[in-house]
This record gives sequence, C-alpha cells and structure tokens, in this order.
Amino acid sequence: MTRKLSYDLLAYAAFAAVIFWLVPTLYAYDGFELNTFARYLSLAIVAMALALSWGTAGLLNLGQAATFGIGSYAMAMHLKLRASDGLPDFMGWNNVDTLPWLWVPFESLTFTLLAGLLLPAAVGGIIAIFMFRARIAGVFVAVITLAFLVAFQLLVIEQQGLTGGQNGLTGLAPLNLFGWSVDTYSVGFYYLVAACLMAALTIGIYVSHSKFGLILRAIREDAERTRFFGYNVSSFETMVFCISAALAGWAGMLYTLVLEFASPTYMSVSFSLAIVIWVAVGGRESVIAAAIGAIIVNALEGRLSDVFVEGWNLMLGVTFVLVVIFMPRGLFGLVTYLAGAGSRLRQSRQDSPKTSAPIGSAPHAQGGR
Amino acid sequence: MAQLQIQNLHVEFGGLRAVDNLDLTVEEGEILCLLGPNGAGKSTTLDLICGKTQPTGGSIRFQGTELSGLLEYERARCGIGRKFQVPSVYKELTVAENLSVAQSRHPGMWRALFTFGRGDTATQRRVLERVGLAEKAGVKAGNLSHGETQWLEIAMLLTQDSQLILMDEPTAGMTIQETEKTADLFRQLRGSHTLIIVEHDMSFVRRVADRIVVMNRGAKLAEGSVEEIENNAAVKTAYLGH
Amino acid sequence: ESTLHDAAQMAIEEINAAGGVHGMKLEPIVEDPASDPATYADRARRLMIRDKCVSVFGSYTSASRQAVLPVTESRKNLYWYPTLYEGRECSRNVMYGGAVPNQQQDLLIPWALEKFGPRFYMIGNNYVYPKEENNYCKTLLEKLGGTVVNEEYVPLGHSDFASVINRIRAEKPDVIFSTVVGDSDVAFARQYHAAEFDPADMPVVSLTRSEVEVKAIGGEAAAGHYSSAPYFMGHDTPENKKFVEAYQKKYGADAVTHFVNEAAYFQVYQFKAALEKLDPSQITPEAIRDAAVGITLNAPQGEVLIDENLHTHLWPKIGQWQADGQAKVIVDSAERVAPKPYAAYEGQSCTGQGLVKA
Amino acid sequence: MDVLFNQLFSGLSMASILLVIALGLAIIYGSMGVINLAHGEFVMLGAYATWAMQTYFGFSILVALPFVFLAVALVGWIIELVIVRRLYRRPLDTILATWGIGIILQQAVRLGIGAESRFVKGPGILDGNVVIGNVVMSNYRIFVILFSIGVLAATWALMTKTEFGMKLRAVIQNRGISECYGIEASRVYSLTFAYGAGLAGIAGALITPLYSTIPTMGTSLVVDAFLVVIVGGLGSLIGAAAAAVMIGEVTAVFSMVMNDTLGRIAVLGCIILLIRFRPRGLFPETVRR
Amino acid sequence: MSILHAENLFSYYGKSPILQDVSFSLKAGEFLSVLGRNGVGKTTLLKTIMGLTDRCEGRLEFDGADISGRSTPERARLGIGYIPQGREIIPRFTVEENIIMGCYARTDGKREIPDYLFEMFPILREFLTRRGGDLSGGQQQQLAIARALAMDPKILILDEPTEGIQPNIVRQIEDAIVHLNRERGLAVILVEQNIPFARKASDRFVVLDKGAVAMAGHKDELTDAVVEKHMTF
Ligand SMILES: Nc1ncnc2c1ncn2[C@@H]1O[C@H](COP(=O)(O)OP(=O)(O)OP(=O)(O)O)[C@@H](O)[C@H]1O
Ligand SMILES: Nc1ncnc2c1ncn2[C@@H]1O[C@H](COP(=O)(O)OP(=O)(O)OP(=O)(O)O)[C@@H](O)[C@H]1O
Ligand SMILES: [Mg+2]
Ligand SMILES: [Mg+2]
Repeated sequence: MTRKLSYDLLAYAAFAAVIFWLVPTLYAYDGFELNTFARYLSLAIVAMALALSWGTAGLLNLGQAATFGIGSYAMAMHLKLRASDGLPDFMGWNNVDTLPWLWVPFESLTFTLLAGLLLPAAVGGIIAIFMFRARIAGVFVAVITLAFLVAFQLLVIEQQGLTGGQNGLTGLAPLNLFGWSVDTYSVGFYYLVAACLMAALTIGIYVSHSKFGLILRAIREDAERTRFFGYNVSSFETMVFCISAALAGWAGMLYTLVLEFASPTYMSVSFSLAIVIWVAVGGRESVIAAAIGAIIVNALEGRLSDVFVEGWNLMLGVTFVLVVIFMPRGLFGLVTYLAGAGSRLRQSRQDSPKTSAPIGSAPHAQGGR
Repeated sequence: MAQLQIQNLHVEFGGLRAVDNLDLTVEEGEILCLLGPNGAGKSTTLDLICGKTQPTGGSIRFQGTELSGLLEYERARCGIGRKFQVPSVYKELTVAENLSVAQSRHPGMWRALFTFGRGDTATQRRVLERVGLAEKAGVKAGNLSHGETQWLEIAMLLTQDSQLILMDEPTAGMTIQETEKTADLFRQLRGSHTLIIVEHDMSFVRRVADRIVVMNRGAKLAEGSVEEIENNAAVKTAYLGH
Repeated sequence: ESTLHDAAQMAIEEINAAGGVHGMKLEPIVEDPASDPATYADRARRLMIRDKCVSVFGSYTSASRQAVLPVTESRKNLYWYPTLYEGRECSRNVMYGGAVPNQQQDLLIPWALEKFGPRFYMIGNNYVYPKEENNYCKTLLEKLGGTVVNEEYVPLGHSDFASVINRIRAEKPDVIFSTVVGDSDVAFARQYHAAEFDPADMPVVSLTRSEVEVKAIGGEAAAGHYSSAPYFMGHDTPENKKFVEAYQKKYGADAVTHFVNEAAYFQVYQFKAALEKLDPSQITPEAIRDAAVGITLNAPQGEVLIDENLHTHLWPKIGQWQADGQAKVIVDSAERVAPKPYAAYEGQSCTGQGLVKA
Repeated sequence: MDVLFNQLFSGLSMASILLVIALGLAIIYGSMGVINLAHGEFVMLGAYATWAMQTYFGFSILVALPFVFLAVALVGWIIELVIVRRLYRRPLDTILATWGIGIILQQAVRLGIGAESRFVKGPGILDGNVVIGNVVMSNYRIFVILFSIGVLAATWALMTKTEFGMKLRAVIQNRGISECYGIEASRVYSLTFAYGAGLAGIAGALITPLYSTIPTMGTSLVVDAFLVVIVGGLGSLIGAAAAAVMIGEVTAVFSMVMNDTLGRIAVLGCIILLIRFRPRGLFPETVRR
Repeated sequence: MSILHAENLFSYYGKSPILQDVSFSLKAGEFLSVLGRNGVGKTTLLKTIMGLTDRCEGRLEFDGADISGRSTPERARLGIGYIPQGREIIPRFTVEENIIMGCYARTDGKREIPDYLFEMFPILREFLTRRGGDLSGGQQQQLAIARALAMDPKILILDEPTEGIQPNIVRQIEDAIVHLNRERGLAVILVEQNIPFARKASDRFVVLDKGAVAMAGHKDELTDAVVEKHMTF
C-alpha cells in the first residue's frame, strides 16, 4: 500500500465519521437541517465527479451541469408521473395530449434509476468520443463542453411540452423506494444521501488509485507521450468522462429528491462554473477534497446569505478570487503543504547543524520563460 | 526479412523536405546509429517510424506489417518504443509511477480499470537498480537532475520492453562515465532488441554501433561500419569536419 | 424583484407604525435568492421550516413560484404571490394577488381587435406564462373572429430582436400581442421603436409591461403603446395617491409603483386583516388562509376581494403609455372582475375546495 | 428576399457588437493566456458608465464613448494589477478567478446602483432608418457597424504599426527575451489588459440604446464573444472578425428559417463542429518553431 | 574601474541554489571566458546578471552601481547586451523587427539599425524581410548578436554562441566577437565549451564547477592541466 493510498483511506474514514456521526449529532437529528445538509452532500457528489475528470485527467468539463441535469430530470420525470394521474399537468399547458414516448419508460423506478446513471454516461461518452478522437485537449475541452451545455439548456427550455421548459418539473410525488416512501426531511433520507456520497467517493478513490487513474494522470501531463506506450488515450479519456457523467447523474437524482423539483437552472452555465469553483476550493487533485470543497462553499453560502442578505454573493466572489490566487491547489494543497512543512520542520530539527539556510534574501524580478 | 523496412519515405513541412526519399532497413537485434548534422532529419525519421509525424509518402514496414495508417498507440502495441530528444518523463509522477505507466504489456483501458495499484513492482525495482535510480523510486520525476531524467526515460523504455527501441540522443547531458554505462547497457540489449540510436557523441557511437547510417538534408548520405563512416569523405565534409 | 420587497417592507412598516396587529409588530425576515429557483426553494424552506414563518411573501417569476410550491404545500404554509401569472393553478396554500388571464384579456382583446384590427402577432418569452396567455388569447380571438399571424417565443433574457422585427415588418400585423417580460421587453421596445413602427397603426399591447420596464425603455420609445393591468401608477384615486406619495417619499422621487408591487403592498394589508380576524393563539397558515377569504380592502387600484379560490378580484384597466413614462388609463373596467384561473379550459374551475373537474 | 436582406443586415449588426467585445477578449487571451470571463462585466460597466455620464453630466453616447473607454480601461488596469497579473499562463485558473471578478463587479453594481434596468437615450442624430427598397437599416446600427470596423482597424494598426504593438507581440512570443531588451513586459500586459477592457466598455456603451442595461447583461455576451475568439483562432484579429461575422450571419439566417432559440442551438452546434475539426481556429498562425 | 563586479553571488531556481558564492570582476573592454562542464551553472551565471533567475543574493555592480535589485528591463537599459543560449529569436518577427527590438533597450530613443551591423553580417541585409523563425541556426545566431548590438551595449554577454552551428559559420561568428572586443572596445563575457577559441580570444577566464568558481585567472593560466581537471569528465 502506498503512502498516498493510506492518506486517502485515512481521510475517507475521517470524512465518513463526520458525515455519518458528527453532522447528525451537531444538528441534533433535526430533519430540516439535515435536509439542507443532504443538499450539500448531493452537490458534493457532482463536485467529486468533476474532480475525477478534471483533477485526474486534466479535462475541465464545463458541461458537468448537463449530465447532472439529465439525472435530475430522469428522477423528476418518474416522480412527476407518480404524482399525476394520466398526463402531467404542464403537458396540458403546452397542448400535448398523449404521453410522449420519451416519458413512457419512466413509469418504472428501475428504469429511472438506471437511466439516471446511464443516460448521462451515454451523453458524456458521446461528447467525449466526439472530442477525444480528434485529440481536443486543454481549453478546447472546456469550450466545447461549455457550448454544448448552453445548447443543451436552450433545448431543454425550448422543448416545453417534454420538459416543462423554464419552470422545470414541479409538483412531484415522494419517491417510493421498495415500499419506503422517502420523506426528504427524515433522518433516514439524510443517511441515504450520505451513503450515496460515500459510495461515490469509494468509486472515486478506487479509480484514482487504479492503474486506470495512473494512466489518466499520465495523460494529464503528456497525452502524446502516453500514446507511445501503447495506451489509447481517447478511450481512457472517454471512460473517465462516462464515469464522471454517471456520478453527476446520480447526484442530479438525489438533488431532485432533496429540492423536490427539477429546473433547467441546474443546467446553467453559472451552476456549471459553480461546481468548478467548489472543486477548485477543495482541491481538484483529490475526490474527497473536492467533496469537502462543495460542502464548505455551499454551507458558507448558506450562512453568509443568512447574515448578509445582500452582500453574500460579493463575498463569495472575493473568496473565489483569493482561493485561486493564494491557494491554487485548494484546501487540499494547503493541507499537503502544511503536512510537508511539518515533516520538513521535523527533519530540519534532526539535522539542524548541517542546514544553513541563507538569510536576508533579496526578492528578485520574476524572470524567465 | 529485415525487421524494419523503410522505402522511399518523405515528409514535407510547408515546402521544406525534412525527410527526402529515405530508404533504410534494420535487421532484428542490431544496433543502428543514425548520425547527421543538425536539421538533417534524424529526429523526424524517428517521428515517422513511431507515428508522431505522418509521412507525405513512402512506406514503413515493421515485421511485415505496413505502419502508415496506424495510430501511435497501435504502433506502440506492435512493439515500437521511443525515447525523445527532449527527455519526456511525467514530471508530476514519481519515478516508480513513471515506470508503472511504462509497464504497458496490457495497455487496454478495461484492464487498467480493473488493475488496482502499481503493477509489477518487482520488475520496476529491478530496472531501477539497473540504471541506478533505486533510491529515487519515490521522488517526483520533476525533481531529478537532467542526467537522472535521461536515465529514467531509458528505464521506462527498458520496462516497456519493446522489440524496436528508438533512442533520440540518449546521452545528452550525461558525464563520460554515465555515457559509458549507457553504452554497456545498450550492448546488453543487442540481440534481444533492435535499437536505432540518434547520437552526436562519436565515442559513444563507436562503442555501441553495429552499423551507422549518416543522413544529410533528409536523405541517406552514407552507410556502413564505424571505420567506413569515419573515413568517408562526404561525411567528413558534411558532418564530422576535418 | 427589489421593488416587491420595497413595497411589502413599506406596508409592514406602516402597519407597525400604526400599532401592529393585536399590538404585536410584524417581523419580516428577508432573504435574497438572486432569482435562482433552486435558491428560492432553499430560502423558502429556511423561512417556512427553520424560521417558522406563518406566511411567505414575494417572488416574481413562475419558475420561482413553482420552486417554492412543494415546500409550501407539504408544510401547509401560506405563500403570498403578488405577480400576474398564467392561471391554471389552484393551490390551497398560495394567495394569488395578481391577475390571471381572464382579468387582463377579457377587456383588452375585444378592445384591441375593435380598435386596430384582427391580425394579431404574438411574441413572448419561452416559458409557461406567455404560452398560457396566448392559449387564452387564441380562444378569445376565435370567438371574436381574429387571427394569429405568428406566434413566437424567444428565450428569457433574449436581447436581440432584430429578426423578430424583420418578421413583423414582413407580416404587417394589426396588433403585437406581447408577453415578453422584464429586460427582454426593454430591449424589444427600444428596438421596435428604432425600427420606426408607428404605434398608431401597429401598437404593442402588452400584458407585462409596467412602469418599471417603461422607465428603462424610455418614455419616448414606449409612448403610444398599451398595457393591460389592474393597476397603473397614474391611476387617479386618493388611495393610490397616498400609496405613490408614501412610496416615493421612502424610496426617492424617481421610484415607481406598478401592478406587481401594488399587489405586494396590498397583500400585506390583506394578511394583516386576516390576522386581525384571528385570535393570536390560533394563528396558523391555514387559519390565516381561511380568515383571508372574503376580505375586501381598498387597494390603490380599487376595492379588491379575496375569492374563495384564493385568487383576487381585481379592476382591469387599459393604459396607454405616454412620453413621461406614465400610463394614461383609457379604458377602466366598469366592474370588478372575478378571477377564473381555468377560464381557458372548459369543465375545470378552481373553487374553495381546490380544482374541480366536470 | 427582402426578409433575407434585412436579416443579413441584422446579422452584421450583431456581428459588429460581438466583434468589439471579442477583440478585447482576443487580445487579452492571445497575449497573456488569460481567459477573461469578467469581460462581460466590463461590457456591463461600459453600459453603466454611459448611463452615469448621461444621467449626471448629460453626455450623449457619442460624447461619452472616449470617457467610457478610459473609465473601463482604468478598471481593467487596476484588476490586472491586483489580480490577473498573478495568473499568467494558467488559463484554467484564470477562468475561475475572472469569474469571481465578474461576480464581484456584478454584485457591486447591483448593490451600488440597483438591479433594475436603466435607461440610456440613444444619440438623436442617429435616429431613423435608411430605406433601400424594402430593406430597412437603422442609422444607429449602421453607425455601430462602421464604428466596429474602425475599432478593428485601429486595433490592427496598434498591434502592427506602433512600437507598443511590437513590444506586445514580442512579449507574447517570448517574454523573457523581451525583458532582456528593455521591454517592461508587465507594463505591456497591464496596458493590453486595460485596452481590452476599454474595448469591452465601448461595446457596452454601444449596446445601451438597443439592449437593456442591467447588472447581468454581460453574462450571455461573454460566452458568445468567447466562442468568437476560439472559432477565429487564438489571438488572431482577422480571425475574430471573420468569426464574428460568420456567427452573426449564421445566427441571423438560422433564426429566420427556424426561430431564435433553435437558431441559436444550431449555431452552437456548428461552433462545436468547427472547433472539433479546426481546433486552431479559422486562421491559425503557422510558423516554424 | 570595473564595469561589472560580482561578489558572493548566490542564485536560485526555486529553492535550490545553483550558483554558490561566485565572485569575479570585469574591466571595461576586457574579454572574460566562463568555462565549465555541462550543467555547472554557466547559463545560470549569465541569467543572474540579467536578473532572470528566481532569486539572487549577494552583490552585483554595474558601472559602480548596485543592480541586484533592478528588474531585467532596467538592466538591459543600462547597456547589458545578452545573447542567450539557443538564440531565442522572435520567430514571427522579421529579421528587421528582431533587430529593431534590440533598440528598445536604448535610452536615447533611437530606433534605427546601425549600418556596421550589415557590414559585419551581410546575410542579414539580404534576409531583412524574412521571418526570424525561418532562418537556419547559424543565421539566427548572427541575428541574435546583431540584435544585442543594436542596443549599443556597454557589455556583451554571450552564451555558447557557436553551439550547434556548422564549422564554417562558427569561424565567422568567432571573428565577429573578437572584432567587437578589439576594435570597438566592448567588454565581453563569453560562455564557451570551445577551449581553443577561449584561449585565443579572452583576456581572462573563470572556470565554474558545481555552481562555484573553481578557478580564475589570466588566459595564460588556462593550461591543459586545468582543462583536463575541470572540463573533462
Ligand atoms: N513540425 C515541424 N514543422 C516544421 N518544420 C519541422 C518540423 N519538424 C521538423 N522540422 C524541420 O525539419 C528539419 C529536420 O529536423 P529534425 O528534428 O529531424 O533534425 P535532426 O536531424 O533531429 O537535428 P538535431 O540533431 O538538431 O536533433 C529541420 O529543419 C526542422 O526545422
Ligand atoms: N529553470 C530551471 N529550474 C531549475 N533548475 C534549473 C533551471 N535551469 C537550469 N537548472 C539547473 O541548474 C543547473 C545549472 O544549469 P545551467 O543551465 O546554468 O548549466 P550550464 O553550465 O549552462 O550547462 P550547459 O553547458 O549544458 O549549458 C543544472 O543542474 C540545471 O539542471
Ligand atoms: Mg533531433
Ligand atoms: Mg548553458
């Protein structure tokens, strides 16, 4: 077992302890507070999904919100059908009088759960194949996925009869999971979401420590070089996009459950960028850090908006700028830096006579290439 | 039949013929040194073999299969490994991880997805010991010195274990002793592997080469043993000097 | 949306200054959801569940209302929604203060058809509200013998109407029936004016354009076009004069009142009236709702009444915009009009028991 | 047919506004590798600056233009100095930081001036239309088109004919060696950023009489402008111009045959295809290294 | 009086000190060769003079004034002409633009190319409108020297100007450098692996090893034994 893996497992255990035990205790098992926290946890899943493709393979997917949205709509469609006898109400408003074929299979919960994972994965996969076969990389990945997201959101809003348009899908029934009617304000629901997050993190940690993850990191650094070792780079990139999209879809399903509606704003550019920000704050190199980033930013947003009704958005903006400038690797970077500094300190104490750190350095114009 | 057969190969970059009607055969198990002045097209030739550059025309056959049309990774899977002129290792990965990546006998995606951990660490350790990097296994490759980086990339190629290894200036930045060590290492590979080495260091070339090909302006200028080449008048004017 | 907040805030302060309700002061908790539905939902839950508010006021768009609905209904809270909307909703937990289609169009469409001609060009933003209004409009036009030359939707926030205008130029309709909202409407009106269409023979009749939009459009560009609404700032009654004066005193001389913040204002008074009917110990959202039904109130637009279907009886008007940014009320409904949220759908009606289907 | 011509004119007018925005973005990206998502907010600031000058000093838009340029350039200059300077050549990080800057600017305006849309009067002398047959062209839009061509020409001249332009191009290609020849790279960068911001401000001023002036007005513009930059090829002025015209016209034609929404979706699809098959843009720089 | 004077220089990339305690000094019109194996820090020394390393400690004087706190462009404007290893021609600039760029370091505002440059390197006049990136290595090297001369420097620092150049052009470049030093009185610091040329051209030499000065002295002291000790591996 490598050191990194043991650190990750340690962090994983600590994180599990916090969300399974500490958070419920702190909130005294209060349904509302836990529901709010469940919202953060489901967003943490989409953040860790992004970290998987961005942090590991260096592919910044600005379309993450699209796959998240697909998951959330899949769930919402199922619940909407449950809630309406016959045709969902909004279809009537749009002069649709038979249930569109796209909706029919969502009567089934099993189909819905599968679709919430596989549909996003398929969409992510198609975009990925389209891009990565042509060896699109870097900023261009960000641009193409962004353009796709904008187009996709427009399409969803445009197809009102199918999607509820701007209003999204509202008036949903509670989910009936194997006979358990899910009350989103229950402690049980909180644990469901928490367990989902832990499962997603397990997948994330597994992937980043598998050979697959290693190759992804190699690709991030030098895709060209990796090809000369016989790896089909585009298939690796496509796969990580699929996994990430499936996890995002999963998060979307949970999000619909938490908020009790699905909205095209889940597919907006600003939401997508917000996910990126959470990951950046947490640290893109680690899925756990990304998840923590999402939780912290959202919780912070909740608190700030409580205290500063109008200025909170401004403060968030300032925070992001500061994070990018002073913590380019996010909280994760800060923690590893401090850990590194700690061990360096210990080391230098041990062999202090030898080290003669130069004193009084004159800072110099940053030069160079 | 020769292992590698290049016929009538040429490539153009916006009017400039970097490789011009090159014919080259390489026998299995030999060490071929490719010499030539700057800009003669040596690196480009290697690029053409490993698929980094697409030729304008001509054919490259490796063990009987035509390579043109194959992608880089497909060629690598055929058994062609490449070391680059500018050492390209993964600076953010540790030395051991670099070797893990290089260990690409099974380069499939699914296989990688279901392989946990770092692969065959015993082999990695052996190779590292061979090149003298065993102590640096946990060090980030970006923190290695220039010479060590060269060694790491050589180690990666050893791990990759391709039949045909293309080496672009492997000893640049090495001390004389290191250069000698490299030469010895390469000689051990002779027979089991085929090597094409691009090098400017004649003392090194003398130590390792079975055969030398000299290129000039994209075409073959001369071909032969070390003595033949060192006494070739055309090579002297174009490359070696007097 | 800030104008809604301002008007409601003013009402609350007035009530508190006058001694509050049952001697208790109303205590508003303000949230700023930044127009994002997900944030709306989150903030609404915070208000209803954590802060245990008995009523929540506000929100402008349909999307935000719908985002707030699930919590409101599952928590049996009460949500006071002041904006005009598409109807076809019959929640027992929402107090609808704005107009529904029949309260705007029954007066407007026959009048416009009579005055300008039968060929209507429908332009709206792409969401439920415009579509629903257009649906209702079409049923009216069918009855009256009007035709729809084009029905077109642009994305919310759309700002380049050049191609819409080119189409209008080509079609030469008699009336532009607009349900373009907010900033899109501002851009639309300005570009429409720049295209030099004459409002006298091709006016924009809008369901959504209020004093707020006109202020940004500029009186010159807005002048001559029409809006249908239950309230205009220029409406000449003592109640309104008082309202406008107080509002401008508080928020500055260039602040404007309009049909949504007027409703936001009077809904606070309706809320107060309902509270006064209740014993302080029995205040629950549902009790407030039941007490509110039937309350009449002298609002700036006239005397309004809360129907048992929780919508409001209002006074439709047609205003023509003037260069000074105010509307001149040129048609004033002779009677108060009852809200029929399902007017376009035969056999369905919203009653005190909720939606009834024949 | 007339509809088509009218439509093509509209496309051109949209293209010209996109171009002015994209030019600034293109120079900033091309020279310092900064993907400036706050660029839309510079446009917004330009619009508000115009509004402020009209409301408080009674300047008409045309008079206000140079002041708007300077004011927004100043804001850009300060932002470069304080924030962007630390992020050169980290394009993905600049996406995040400049998005944060965008939020800050937007919220600052929202809190300081208010969220409701503001009125700016168009220039009176440019009221009216030129009518040729059934083709109607608004004077103001014609002015905007000509003006943007002027801006393009001026920018081109600045980049190729002046010493500043040469210094900038030198810094773009090799910052280190440029400094060894006395070029203050960081000053060049600041000025470039300020210039790009100023252009965005001008674009903001130009669109005030057409669009509505609200704090969020820049957000959608920046996505489009950014696509223009990428489609045109990084840092290429001619490419940006060509891409702007192309996107403007294609949008116009698509929204004529379909509707505005589907037209936009189709255009985005085309852009995606274009980037996929020509990732280096319409006019990539080809040079031997 | 010395034109360039270094005392106890330490220079860093990141945290690692590359130059350690380097001192030397150079009089006006003098020719100094810096010698040493690959990777000992020769390039780093020149970069330190230009202020291109990440951090530097110690004293560095130019014309009697301490310049260690100055930025790179300021140093250039003082009259230090730098010809970097690898030439670093601006590839998309024409030859003319590349030379003009050298003038930007002039403090007198002149922006014209001195004629003697074309006399010295006739090939540049011929290729005036070609792009710098399209020239061959040898031509680029001449261009790099011309660019540095265009700023009318007081001192020229050259980093392996003959590296990777065909032998016949190597001769031309060497002659030009000697000419600049002898006829025009330019002080020169030359980093070179080519010992015979260093012996022929320089007045004094410095040998670096592992970032420190291993030896320094008059050119006569550059004996074969010294070369054997410090230059071979
Ligand atoms: N991608 C490219 N585009 C344009 N020209 C190229 C490209 N790659 C190589 N060249 C040109 O082709 C010629 C041959 O280059 P190559 O790198 O093969 O030389 P080489 O023999 O390896 O030289 P060296 O000994 O310096 O490594 C050179 O003139 C080079 O400039
Ligand atoms: N940018 C850099 N960052 C970190 N280390 C560097 C950097 N540049 C050079 N070094 C290291 O500094 C040391 C000295 O490098 P330098 O380039 O000065 O050597 P040199 O004497 O010029 O060698 P050569 O003869 O090969 O040009 C080397 O060990 C090199 O690895
Ligand atoms: Mg080469
Ligand atoms: Mg060097």
